[in-house]
Amino acid sequence: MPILDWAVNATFVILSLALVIIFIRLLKGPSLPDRVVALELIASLTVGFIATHAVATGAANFLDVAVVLALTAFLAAVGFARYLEKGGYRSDE
Amino acid sequence: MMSEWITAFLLLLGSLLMLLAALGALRMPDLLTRMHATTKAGALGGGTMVVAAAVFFDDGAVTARALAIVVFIILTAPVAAHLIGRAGYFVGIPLWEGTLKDELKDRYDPETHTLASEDKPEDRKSSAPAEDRDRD
Amino acid sequence: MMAGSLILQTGTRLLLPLLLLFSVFLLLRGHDEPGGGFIAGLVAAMAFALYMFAFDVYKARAILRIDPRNMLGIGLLLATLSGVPALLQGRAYLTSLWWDVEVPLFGELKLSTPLVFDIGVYLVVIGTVLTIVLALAEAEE
Amino acid sequence: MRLEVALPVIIPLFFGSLALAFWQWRGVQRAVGVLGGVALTAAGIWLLVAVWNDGVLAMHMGSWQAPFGIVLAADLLSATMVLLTGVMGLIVALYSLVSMTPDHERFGYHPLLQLLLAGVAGAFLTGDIFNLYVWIEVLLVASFALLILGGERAQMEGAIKYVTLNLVSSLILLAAVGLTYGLFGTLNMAELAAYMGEAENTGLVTVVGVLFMVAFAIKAAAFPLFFWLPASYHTPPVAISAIFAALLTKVGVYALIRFFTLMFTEAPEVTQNILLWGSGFTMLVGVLGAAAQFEFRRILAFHSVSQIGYIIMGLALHTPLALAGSLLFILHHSIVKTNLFLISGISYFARGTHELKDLGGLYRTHPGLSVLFLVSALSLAGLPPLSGFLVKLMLVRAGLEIEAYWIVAIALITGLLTFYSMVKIWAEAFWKADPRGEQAPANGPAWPERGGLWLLYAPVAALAALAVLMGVAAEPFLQLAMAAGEQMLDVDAYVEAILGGDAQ
Amino acid sequence: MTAEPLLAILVGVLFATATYLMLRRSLVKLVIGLILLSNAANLLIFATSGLTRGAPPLIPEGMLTPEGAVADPLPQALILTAIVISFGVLAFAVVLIHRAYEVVGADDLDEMKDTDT
Amino acid sequence: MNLLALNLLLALAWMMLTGSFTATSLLSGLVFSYMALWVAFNRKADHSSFFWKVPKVISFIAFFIYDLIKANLVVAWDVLTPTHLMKPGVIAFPLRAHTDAQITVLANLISVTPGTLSLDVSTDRKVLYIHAMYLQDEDKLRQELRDMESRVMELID
Amino acid sequence: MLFAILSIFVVAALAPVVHRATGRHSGWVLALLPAALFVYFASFLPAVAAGESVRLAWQWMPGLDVQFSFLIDGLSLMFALLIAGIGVFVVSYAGRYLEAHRDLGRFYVLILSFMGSMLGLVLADNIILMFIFWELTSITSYLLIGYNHEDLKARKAALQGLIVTVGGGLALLAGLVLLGVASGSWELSEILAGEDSLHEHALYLPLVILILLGTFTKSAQFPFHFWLPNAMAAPTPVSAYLHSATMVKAGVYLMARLNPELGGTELWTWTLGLFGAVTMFTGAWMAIQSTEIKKLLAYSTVMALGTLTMLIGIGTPYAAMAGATFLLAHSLYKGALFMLAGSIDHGTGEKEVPNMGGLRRAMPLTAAFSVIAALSLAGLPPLFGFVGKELMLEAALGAPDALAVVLPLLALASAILVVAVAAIVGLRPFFGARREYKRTPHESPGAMLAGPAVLSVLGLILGLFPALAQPLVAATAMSIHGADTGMELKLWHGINLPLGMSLLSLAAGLVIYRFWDSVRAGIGRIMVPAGRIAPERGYERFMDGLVWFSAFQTRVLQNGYLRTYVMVTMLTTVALVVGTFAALGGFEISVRFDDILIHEWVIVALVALAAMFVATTNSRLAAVASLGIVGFGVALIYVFFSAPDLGITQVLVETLTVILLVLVLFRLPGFLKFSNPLTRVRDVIASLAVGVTMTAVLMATLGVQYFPAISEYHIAESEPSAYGRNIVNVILVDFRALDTLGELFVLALAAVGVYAMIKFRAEDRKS
Ligand code: NA
Ligand code: NA
Repeated sequence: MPILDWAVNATFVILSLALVIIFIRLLKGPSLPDRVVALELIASLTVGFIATHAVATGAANFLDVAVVLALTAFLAAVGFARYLEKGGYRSDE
Repeated sequence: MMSEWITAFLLLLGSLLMLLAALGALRMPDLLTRMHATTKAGALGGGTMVVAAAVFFDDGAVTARALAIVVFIILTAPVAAHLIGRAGYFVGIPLWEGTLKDELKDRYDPETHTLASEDKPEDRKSSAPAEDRDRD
Repeated sequence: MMAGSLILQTGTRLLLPLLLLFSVFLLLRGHDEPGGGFIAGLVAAMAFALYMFAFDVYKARAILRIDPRNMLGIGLLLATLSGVPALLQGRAYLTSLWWDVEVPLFGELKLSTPLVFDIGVYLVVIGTVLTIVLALAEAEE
Repeated sequence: MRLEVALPVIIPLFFGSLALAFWQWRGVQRAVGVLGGVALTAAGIWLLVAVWNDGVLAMHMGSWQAPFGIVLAADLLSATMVLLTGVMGLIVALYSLVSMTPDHERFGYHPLLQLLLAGVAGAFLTGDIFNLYVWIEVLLVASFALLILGGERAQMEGAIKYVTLNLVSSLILLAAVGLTYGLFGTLNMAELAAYMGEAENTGLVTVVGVLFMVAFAIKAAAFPLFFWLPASYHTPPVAISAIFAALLTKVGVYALIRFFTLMFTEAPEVTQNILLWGSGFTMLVGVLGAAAQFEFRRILAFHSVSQIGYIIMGLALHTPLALAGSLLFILHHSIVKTNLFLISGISYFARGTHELKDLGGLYRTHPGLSVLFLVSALSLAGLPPLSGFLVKLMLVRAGLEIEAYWIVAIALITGLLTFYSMVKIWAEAFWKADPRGEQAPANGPAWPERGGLWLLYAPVAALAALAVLMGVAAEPFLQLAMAAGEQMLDVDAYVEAILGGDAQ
Repeated sequence: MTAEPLLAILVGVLFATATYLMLRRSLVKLVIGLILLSNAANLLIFATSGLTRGAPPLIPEGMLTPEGAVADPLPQALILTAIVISFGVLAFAVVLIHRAYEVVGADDLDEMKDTDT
Repeated sequence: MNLLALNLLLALAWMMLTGSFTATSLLSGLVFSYMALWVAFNRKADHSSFFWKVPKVISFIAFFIYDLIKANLVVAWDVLTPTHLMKPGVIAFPLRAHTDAQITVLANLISVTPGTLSLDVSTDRKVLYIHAMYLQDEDKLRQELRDMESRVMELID
Repeated sequence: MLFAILSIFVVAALAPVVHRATGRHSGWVLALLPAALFVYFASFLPAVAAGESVRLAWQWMPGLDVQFSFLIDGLSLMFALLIAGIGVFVVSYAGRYLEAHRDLGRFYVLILSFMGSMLGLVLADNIILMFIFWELTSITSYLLIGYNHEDLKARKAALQGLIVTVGGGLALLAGLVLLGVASGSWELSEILAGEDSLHEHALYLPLVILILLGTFTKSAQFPFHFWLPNAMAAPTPVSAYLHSATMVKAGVYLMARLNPELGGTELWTWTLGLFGAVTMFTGAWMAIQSTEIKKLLAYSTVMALGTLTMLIGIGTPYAAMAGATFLLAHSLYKGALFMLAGSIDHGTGEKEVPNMGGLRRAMPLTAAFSVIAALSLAGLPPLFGFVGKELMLEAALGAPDALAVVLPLLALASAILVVAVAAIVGLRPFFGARREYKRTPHESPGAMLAGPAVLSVLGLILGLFPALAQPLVAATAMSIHGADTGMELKLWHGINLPLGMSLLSLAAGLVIYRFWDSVRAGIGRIMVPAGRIAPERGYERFMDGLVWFSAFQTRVLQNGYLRTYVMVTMLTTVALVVGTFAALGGFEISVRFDDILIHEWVIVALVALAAMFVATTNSRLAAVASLGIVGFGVALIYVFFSAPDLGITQVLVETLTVILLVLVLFRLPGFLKFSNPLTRVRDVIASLAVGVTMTAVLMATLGVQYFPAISEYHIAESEPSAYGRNIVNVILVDFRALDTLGELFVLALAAVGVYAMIKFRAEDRKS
């Protein structure tokens, strides 16, 4: 199935690119919320990677990881938000 | 054969949406505008790619899992966006200078964590500037 | 707490039961598919943690009903004792025993000491995470 | 299926869980503390007798034949260590009934103690290198929790160093386990022992062995990896220091003995040399560290380091007599050092301080305690006819028999300096006049009432009696140790007992 | 051999960064270093026992053994145990530095060297 | 809403107890639990509405996904074009919706639809604060939000 | 025999009770024990006199060749009788002398245990058993010297004695074990009877040196003589006596005991001869500089010990006989003099000889016995001391080659000084003008005079009828020499060189006595510089140095900086790994980078970058956030390589960890740049070393697998015999359930610990 192989590889490349880009945002910040937003997106990207990998390898079980990932990413966001509400530093440069 | 084409399409679409979100997060001027990008594109992209997997495997269990993921993303993405957005706003992360208006300004009382529905005249004077808002 | 974010609270009311069910699901199928007591326990614990974030520690303790520290002990007892029946049969500790139970409507269920063990794991993980998280949150109040 | 092999692990696990499940009930906690100690001691005796009669015993967990499952195995070394664990647990549990505050009990002192014992017993019994890592973690985290129980500043500071360095050691251990599996495809000690010789690349295998050595040397507080011990041992309540002194470093030493008599024996010119040098420095550095101290428990802590040197020396000399000496030295040190800590606790109750300069007059006011201290201290210093002399004699003779002169010289010098420290404590805390003046009250506010007093003294007296017994009625100990030493060097018998038997 | 060498390098990087963090004066950096270190150890086990792509050690429903070769399940089980254990220990460590900071009043290890001698 | 959740839960429970996790078992689970709920609740007037609204729910989801896609195209446009056309701002949107469920669904809906992001609800639940990307025509925007609100309100009560 | 020795320790344990029961008569009551022992030992006299030796043995630790075996021959019997006999008077004397002392009960315990140890030492046949008693004498003497333990001087002296004797004891232990290893036997009787001598054995030199270290320290031989007089300073005369005349003779005993086996070599003769002679002179020389009566006696004891060592070294039959005689004579007069010194102290409260005088009327008996004992000390006929002294000078003259010149000269010099000392202690206090005293002088009670009376008079009787002492002395000499000396004790040897030397010493000694005060002053002027370099200074230097060095070492090593500890730990690991590879070789790497997919590169690179960012950022939360990246990245790696369960667990745990960090960190301040650039460079290098090492080791193991993995069994049996299709989970809950069980307890313990940390706070308890 050449088309699928091609698509999968292309997807991997695009996702990798996206990952690099958002990683830059994570490094740049400047504020914690900006970094959390980046982290959130990275979680989604990871979901994407997993889905693609599942297709690439034909092993569906990997999707379970994606399920959990979606959940935990959300919780992390809530945690960070709470941290900010609790009067943590909005920017700790 | 057909399903492969669909899978391929969805995968590429999803990943492009992700890329879009990433670019948005990188290029947008302030927190809230960045979140516009990530919340929407990120959620849809992730969902799309999971659906792609579901189509590819065409198996009940996988479909169930894919569905679970999509539902979960749709349920949580906006909530998370709301939490981070308001938190960021309330700790005084500056808005882009291009911002036209801010009707929420000075209606939040960090001491009591209450948010008023309209301006009370004395709020103007009493409320502290953003810098002093966050303690320790 | 989260200044009672209405949106989060409403979302949580829906998410909590979903996540709990999901965790039980992970627990029960763990022997055959990815999952198992530890993963399931973490998911459940996170569900309660989410509830705590959305509301507050006291509400979280309220829906928990049982103190996580007791849950901890009970889970440990369960796991430790799951190996004892084998001893009573004169076989090595932790040797697994299986019973096929016919449940009306739903067909046969595979009951086994490994399952009991895994449930022990489940409880211990919930107990651990919640003991820590709730204690920390209380310390902040 | 030999039940007695698994009981020493199951019993404390059970009691520990029980205490946690009922943590609100103080009565349950205290009962668990004592009953757990009694049960474990009984199990230890049963196991030792069984091993003495029937040789190496094994229980294949889950009935999975070794090497596919985890096997618990007991030879004389393990069985002896397990019995030691039980006795020490019981002694300290009794002592704690009076010395621990209700707060400590409310926050889990008793279950923590039980689970510490479980981890130690598990580490002594397991025949699987990864399972060893697990048990070491169990006892480690238990010790973490015990170390901070009370929340004093010193405890926190000590704990940070203790936790960090022990965590590093655990991770090195974990890495070494992984590499071993990568090379040999197995985790079973017996099978590894059988495989070792057949690996072509001795260098690589020995490197992995050296990683194990570092990991265990940290646990054992050997030079130059001992820093965590003097930084933390003196900070928690004394009963906790006592059980630490009795068991913690012993696990590291036990593991060293196990690994370098059973498995990594292919390049002795490297491994045993490292051990020999390490033991020498450990003895000296530890004892010199003690000479610089003027706080009762810190002196004891530094001596724990130097005494570990002796035990490793026995391993490095690697003759049956030397190994027997190491084993007896472990028993001796646990008994005596624990007792000294317990005594420091009593003197603390009496005077409210551990500083030698503020102590004094105990010989006048507490003659009984003085005698008990003298017995333990002199035994630690290796004075005949106490336990310390027996083990010193064994190691010295073993060393001279194979012409390892300089290590023997170091051992003897260390003995002299140990004498010096012990005498320092005696002269300052016991002989010197009480700096608070003649008419100062003999006992501080913490001093327990009549009823509780015997719970402080009975354990101390029992241990002192043990120290004397080991020296005076030495022959049975000697025979046990010699048999254990021979057994340690008979690898084939061990392998046969583990891999030969059937899983039931 | 697939990506083991690559992981070997990553393991080295993680060990190095972890060590560097543990050589700082900050408590927080110390504990972060420990977290990295445990990740490094787990990856080391993962790499040393060989990597396999796309063949998780699962047995399809209705079969007795997986079809074809699967990834070695034992190291996975070991790592899983190790992850959980490290989690417990690190949770303790995190709270420990928190309390230490409270009693000492500084995120500075140099304020914490009184207990040694 | 709670009933919908309950329905979902029962379906999942069904799947688990039967031990099969195929689409069919999910579907059957949904159907069975829907029937069960109908049996259980149809005498209670206040809940009966739920049952004739289910079709609406489906159409609603469709509309929602359509919105989501539209939103992304807009964002894409803005992200990819060099100069920022946007005129962002925070507006206070007076709420007519009153139940928790209504407000929550509305807020989330707003967050995933083009150019708008819910920030928070005032403590007295009178106002929803929204960050909008395109305030060129604020009245038009407010009108769209109103429509959405009424959609939600007739779906959930 | 065993019973005899054990009985002492038993009685010692009971002494306080007895004391409380019998009150002021306790001295006499307890003295019955040594008396009984004396009789018991005396019963061996006939056999021993007949040249036999009795050996009795009981099993103890066959595993280490240690047993309760005792050997009774002339030497051991001589000592046993002295210890028991003098013990009788010591105990009864103490009962009265220390009547007022609050701890008389404890004193009995010590003094009796001490006697017991001493007896065991001299009677033991097994060398380890002998050493055991040897050590016991050290510790009991430590407790005796420090008897007035609240006085700092006493504690210091006690410590000094202990360090020196125990230090020597450890050398002795090594020496004895070598002796056992070399001779192949652990029984003195067998070693002495052994056919082949050890002289040629490779271990001869080391074991002789080690054993002599033990005996010299114990017997206060130069340069270890300093501790003994200090030991005199603190305690009572009785214990002082025990030390000077009994305990320290343990060293002499052992040298005499081993002389037949080890003696007869150049090494032995010269070492013992010279050191003995020097000690002899030093003792005498120090004696006349002292003014406190106990010190005078103590130094004269050092002199005696030197004499004995010298005689053993000389090794001729004559010397053996002289040694035996001198040993007996010295014990008699020195015992008397010490107790009399105590009696003067008791009667006047005065210890300084210069302040004494004219006591003969107030203390007639004390005076009489003092004179007799002093004459014996001075070696005047017709006292037994004279017999000993004559033999000693004779033996010195008969020393082999060069020593025959050196030794007599030193002997003569010492003899002169000893005469002066004898006069100072025996005449000075009682004659001349009467002085003023703290107490009005009065005679001591019978209990305190019985001992001196018997001992000094015995010295006179044996002097008049040496034949009485012949059997015991001859037997002793026989043990020392290893064969019968065939000599007769005589009071009168006729006019010969020794007699001349005696007369010369008498005359010169009296002159020195006459001008004692000015002599002292004169010597004082010379000795001031000499004093500084005395061995005692050496001891103090050593102890100070020890304390300083240990403090320094500890400051350096245990410096309190965790990062130092981490650094040392990590670098030790690196060093050992590298060293092992260097020593054994086997470092081969064969890796290929061709089969790696692009996204694998990207993920790994990002994880590495994130880790580096974590390590270098100064934003604490940025660090935590990118720690999350590391976590997700690692999870992805697990997923890419077929470990879904790991992926899930990693994700969950990582998130939880991040949440925990967030929960606890928000009170902590942001990072500060603490370290300066230089330190950071150093740390980077160290970290790189660690990283490279781990990578290298890992790469070396890649592709190396010596044996098939046991997991093949797990894969095959998971479903068939464990009924699970998720093999990893089956391993966790079945194949290796014990691991998981332990893991659970780790979690639970962590939770309990955290809970305690948060809720159980010291500050709360205090408030
Ligand atoms: Na290996
Ligand atoms: Na120790």
